[in-house]
Amino acid sequence: MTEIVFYALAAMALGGAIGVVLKSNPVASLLSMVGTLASMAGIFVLLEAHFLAAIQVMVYAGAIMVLFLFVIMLLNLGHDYEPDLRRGIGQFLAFGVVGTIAGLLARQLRGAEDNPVYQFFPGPEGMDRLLAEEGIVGAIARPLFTDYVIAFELVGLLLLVALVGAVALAKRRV
Amino acid sequence: MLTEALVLGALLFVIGMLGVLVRRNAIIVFLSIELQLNAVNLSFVALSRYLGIEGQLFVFFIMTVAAAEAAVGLAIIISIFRHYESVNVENFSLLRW
Amino acid sequence: MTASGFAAGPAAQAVAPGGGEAFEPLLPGLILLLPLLGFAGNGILALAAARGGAARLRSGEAGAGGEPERRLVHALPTWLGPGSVALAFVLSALNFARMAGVELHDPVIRHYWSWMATGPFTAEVALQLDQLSVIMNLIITGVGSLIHLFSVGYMREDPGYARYFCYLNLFVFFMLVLVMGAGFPLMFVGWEGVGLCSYLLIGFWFEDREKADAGKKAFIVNRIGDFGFLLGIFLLFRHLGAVDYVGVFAAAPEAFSYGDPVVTAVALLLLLGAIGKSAQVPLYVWLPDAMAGPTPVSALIHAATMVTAGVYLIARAGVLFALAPVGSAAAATIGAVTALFSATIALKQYDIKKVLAYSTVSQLGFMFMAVGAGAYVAGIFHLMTHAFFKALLFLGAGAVIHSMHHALHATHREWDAQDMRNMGDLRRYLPMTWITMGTATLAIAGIWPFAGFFSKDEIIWYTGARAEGEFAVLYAALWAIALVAAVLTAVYMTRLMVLTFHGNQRFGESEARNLHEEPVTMTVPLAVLALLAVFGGWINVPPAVHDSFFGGFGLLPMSEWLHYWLEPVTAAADGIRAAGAGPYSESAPLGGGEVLWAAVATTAAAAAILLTMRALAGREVRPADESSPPEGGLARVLHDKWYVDEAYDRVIVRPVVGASRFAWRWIDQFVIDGAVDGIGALVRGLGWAGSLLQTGQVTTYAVILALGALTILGALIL
Amino acid sequence: MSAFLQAVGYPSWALHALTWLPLAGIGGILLAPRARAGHVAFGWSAFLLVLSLGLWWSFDPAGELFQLASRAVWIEPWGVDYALGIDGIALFMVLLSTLTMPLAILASFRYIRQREKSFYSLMLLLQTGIVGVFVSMDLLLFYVFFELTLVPMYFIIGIWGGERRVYAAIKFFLYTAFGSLLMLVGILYLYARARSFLGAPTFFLPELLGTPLSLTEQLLLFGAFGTAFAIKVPLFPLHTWLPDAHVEAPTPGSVVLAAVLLKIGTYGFIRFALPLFPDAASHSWVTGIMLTLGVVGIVYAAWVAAVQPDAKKLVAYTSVAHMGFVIIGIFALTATGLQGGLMVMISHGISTGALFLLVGMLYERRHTRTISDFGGLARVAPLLATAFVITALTSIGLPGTSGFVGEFLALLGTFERHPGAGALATTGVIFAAYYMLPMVQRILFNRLDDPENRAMPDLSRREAGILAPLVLLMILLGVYPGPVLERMEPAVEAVLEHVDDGGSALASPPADRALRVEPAP
Repeated sequence: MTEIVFYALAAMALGGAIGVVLKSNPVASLLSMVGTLASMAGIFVLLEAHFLAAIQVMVYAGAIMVLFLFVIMLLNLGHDYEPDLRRGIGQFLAFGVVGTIAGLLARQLRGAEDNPVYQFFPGPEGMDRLLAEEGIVGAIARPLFTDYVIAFELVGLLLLVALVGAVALAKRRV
Repeated sequence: MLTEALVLGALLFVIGMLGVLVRRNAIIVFLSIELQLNAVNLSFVALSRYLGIEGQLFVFFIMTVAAAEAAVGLAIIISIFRHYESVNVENFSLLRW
Repeated sequence: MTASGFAAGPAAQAVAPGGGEAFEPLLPGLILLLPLLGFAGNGILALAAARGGAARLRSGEAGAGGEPERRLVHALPTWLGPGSVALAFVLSALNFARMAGVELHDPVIRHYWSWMATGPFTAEVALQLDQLSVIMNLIITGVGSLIHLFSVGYMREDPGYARYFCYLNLFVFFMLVLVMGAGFPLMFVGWEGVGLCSYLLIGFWFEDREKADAGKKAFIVNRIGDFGFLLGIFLLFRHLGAVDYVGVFAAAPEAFSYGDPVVTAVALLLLLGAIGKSAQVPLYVWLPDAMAGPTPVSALIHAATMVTAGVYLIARAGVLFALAPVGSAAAATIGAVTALFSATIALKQYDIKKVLAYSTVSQLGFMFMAVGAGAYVAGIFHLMTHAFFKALLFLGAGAVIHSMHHALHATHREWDAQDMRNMGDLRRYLPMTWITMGTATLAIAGIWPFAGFFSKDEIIWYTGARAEGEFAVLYAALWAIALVAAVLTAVYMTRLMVLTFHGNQRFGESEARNLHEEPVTMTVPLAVLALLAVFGGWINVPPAVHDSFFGGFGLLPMSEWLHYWLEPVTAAADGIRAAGAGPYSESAPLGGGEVLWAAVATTAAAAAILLTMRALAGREVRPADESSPPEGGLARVLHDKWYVDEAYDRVIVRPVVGASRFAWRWIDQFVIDGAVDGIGALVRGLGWAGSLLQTGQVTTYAVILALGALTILGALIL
Repeated sequence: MSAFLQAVGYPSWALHALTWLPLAGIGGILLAPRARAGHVAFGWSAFLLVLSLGLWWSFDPAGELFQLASRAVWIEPWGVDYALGIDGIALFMVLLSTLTMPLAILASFRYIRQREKSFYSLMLLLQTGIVGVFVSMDLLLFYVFFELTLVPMYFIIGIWGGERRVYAAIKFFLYTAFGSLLMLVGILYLYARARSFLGAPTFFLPELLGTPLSLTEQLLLFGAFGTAFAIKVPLFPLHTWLPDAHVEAPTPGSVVLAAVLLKIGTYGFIRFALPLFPDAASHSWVTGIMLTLGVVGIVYAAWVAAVQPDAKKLVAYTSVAHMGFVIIGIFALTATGLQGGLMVMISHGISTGALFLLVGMLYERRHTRTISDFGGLARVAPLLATAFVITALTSIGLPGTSGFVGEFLALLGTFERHPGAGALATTGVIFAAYYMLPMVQRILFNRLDDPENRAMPDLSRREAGILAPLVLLMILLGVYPGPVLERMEPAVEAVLEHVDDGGSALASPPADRALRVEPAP
């Protein structure tokens, strides 16, 4: 059952991703992207990462994509239907490189579960136990606010800086 | 399911990379980068099943950075658009000296 | 020279054998110090005067002006310059008297301080007092004082009066260092020092480009000789480990066998130095040009003292030259060639100083012949007599030039005051000069009983006496050359006298009215030198000559004094020479004894004088601007000095300058800098090639990034 | 005197003070008003000169090889020490630097008319670098100071220089940096070898001396060090940065460059390249190459100098010739030659420094350095002419001046072991006259026909004050060089002893008997 759901979601994600790349209308691309993100949220659920799945939907598919949409509309690019795919040798090169990388990755990833390195880590059982003990949110929140609190604060600062930066950059010169 | 998830992540990543390489619309290029980030997120989450909760934490951080990046990047695109009336990356060649 | 520096080393206490009283030098350092003080004093005055002159020049006052200052700047040097040298002469004379009073075999050495001491090498600042250096001292300070005195009159009007005495005193100082220094390095100090003074004094009127050029030429040509001198010192040190006279002369006979190639090399190198300083073929070219300096300078430096330093060097290093028969023969050959060669040039010169200059070169050639033949005493003897009569000739010429210059200046005639074609019949106006110069002419021509007769005769005799054993043919040929050169001497000197003082008067009456005999400061030195030119030769007369007609059959107060006096210095060299080359022969190459050949030489010279007077007597000479150089043939070649200067210019000067330009333009700027800049250009080119990848298109960068990722992945995975 | 110095503890702080106090002067310059910056800099450097004179008395010619030494840990894990000390060689290099600096600063009052504060600050920074180079006993410390001298000089040429200053500055920088990077590689290699040999990391020179190295290693390392130093010297054919740098640099820059910076190269040979790689240094190839280059440099540079139209460039080329004498003196590997080389270094510092000052003074008066623009100056500027002639004569090595002592000993020492090279080098004596006298004649003598030259003022009091000590030193060192030679001798002997028994030095690590240092107090 899980497998079927996973493959369905994976197919949706891949389809969305291909749409992102191939749709000539930016809005269509963007909507494909939303689809991909949503499918991935589903896969996150399958991978027992419920919190991230929720965040994925809310922050990514919700906030960030809406931001993109706003920009596309702001710049009035929605009617730009002319295909802007790169042609010629660049495209050929791009497909070649990308294909090769994909092939290499796929070859490398065969039988990842059997890697003996996992015996040193908690593993799915350990993770299940952790989630049971701490709760879905708690499992993430505890290390976030203890071990990684400085990184957390810095990321907050980064967001603030990005906010200010975005305003400064996008503001019309008065 | 780890292998499948990782393969999916890899595929999404290369598709994103393809987008970066073949699209001219700066916003789509940007979107493709977001796709690549998500592909990496997927790998992290998949591996965190085996390697511990830190993988998910990392995804959390990546998301925040992605959000910040999206904000700043889109702002840049807006100001470039104001200057060039275009978001076609082939028109931007200021990096050439 | 600090008080502690005066502490005499152990070698200083030379005790005469047999418990006789020791020679105690009297303040030898002061002999040097006096001219040095004169130099310093005059130098300060000269700078003050020059600054005053410069200030006037800047403010545009072309005139002399500033009389009071001028007088002060004049009065002090007048006393300071000649005074310091005269005092040095007095001290030298006192030392001479002291030395004459005792029997002294080993040189007395006064150590002052260690000059250079590194590792095995030491060069001391030490003065050596022996018979040779004392007699040289007397000549230098004696003739020097007279010439200083003469200069007071000669240079009185010159704005650079104090500067002149400053240089002249410095010259005397360095000349004394040259002869009194106790080792080759110190001699080299004096050697180059006098070269410097010569340079400064030749170019004394430095605003005249030709004069400045002449000074430069003298310095550079001298430096070629100095190069040899330096290498000689190096070679000595390399093989003997010593460079002071005592050490070298003690070690040389042990270290070197007779004719050893090393000692031959040393002798030849030192000879090169001597050739440069004493203006011998092929480095004589600077001396005629050096006549650009004030005439008293020519008298002191370029006739009496500095140019004889080469002879002094060979006499001083007699031990080394005696050990190296090839070196000696080379010295004699060069001397003979020079003597004849420059005598021929002197035959056709019209500049009175040029004639004297070539004559000096020729006489120096005689001295080289003497020391080359191993007759060191004869060389020094001729050095001394030559100092007397040649200084006299130059000073006389100076008086003539000075008078002519004033006369021509007064009448505003643009004539050369030194060209003999513009003179004639001057004896009516300058009788004192005429008489004294005539004396000197007889002396240099070798007419009995003047000084030159004895000294030149001795040289010819000893050269001929070497015509047995080693290099017999060579010495015989040199002997013949010497005889010819001696006759030529008489010819060109007579020509000079006739053109200058006799014959038709070429200048006009208005000049004649402005011609007068020189002041007493100039005539007194002439008179004193004339006396010396007459009797100076009587101090070294070989017994055979002494007892013949030429010595008044033993009645005249003549002696072989100089020979005995210098014997302690030359004994070692004489011994080596005698042991290696055998004793002097008893007869000349064509047979006959010393007296016979003395008679032949003086008769030939007298005949040459008479014939030359006869030949020139009836000839009408035109002034310089109305005459042209000889049409061609030998006369033209002699007039143009065998084209040696031109040849040197073609063969040496221009190639060196051309090579320098080539080195700069091509090697330095093109090859080396080209390579350096080329590397720079190469790097820049590579950068340009790299910049082609930089399209400015983000996508391109992304592709490159992807390729990079692919490479790394591939490397990791495969 | 030495008792007094002892009482104030001079030996323990002198070298540190001389190295670092120049930096304190920078503070003073920055605080002073712009117009006074030069005076502050001069006062400070003059004070440092007075301070450095104490070295003369506190250095005991008969004492230890390295004196006033101290050693402290700087970077512990890498074994880098802050180790200072001077021997008889470094002593004079330090004194030469501290003497040159105030004179150079004094000579810049009229020349430097913009950004004075930066200029004088850079000069003092340069002084720190130079003194540091000469007193360092730690290889890495030396390297740091070596590079430190580069930066201020680069800016001095590049900012206050003539028309082609940028080209000259970059050329100077790249040439030197190329060499010093090679040297850095050499240092690190040597360090690695010493570390594995001693079992502890160290850059301390006396400890590195015993490192066993194969002949090939020594030759390669000598090549690395030697290239760096040869560029600095500069040795033919690596000399072409020098004329450009000199011509473009402002007068004080040229003076410091000629008087001191070039000495770093030859000092480096003596201090590091020779003792560290004795077998390479005494290898017949190396001595052959170095002697050849030295001799070629002497003759070649003299020839090139003779045809220069620009007085400053002429003087620059004479530097190459003079440094050729130093090189042959060093690589003759005789005590006489080495001491002669050192004397040439000192004498060249004084005389060439003075020549650059004089050319600078001429430039300030006429705004040209072309020789043919001058003529007859001896009449309007007798003091200048006198100083010029004495300096020129020192430069061509007239006996009685310091130039002669150096050249004579260097040539003698060379001739002792290599007569051929010595004889060829001696021709430099002739060619020196060939380049110097025409210049003297064309500037000072000949007719004074240019009205601008006619109006030229003689030396001012300041200028006379700059030149007087130099001229006095030229004569003094020429007549009585004994005290200098005597202080150098032990150091020179130690270097040579070390080179001579390069083989046995391998067997007696790490403390070498020749180059031994008191432990840090």
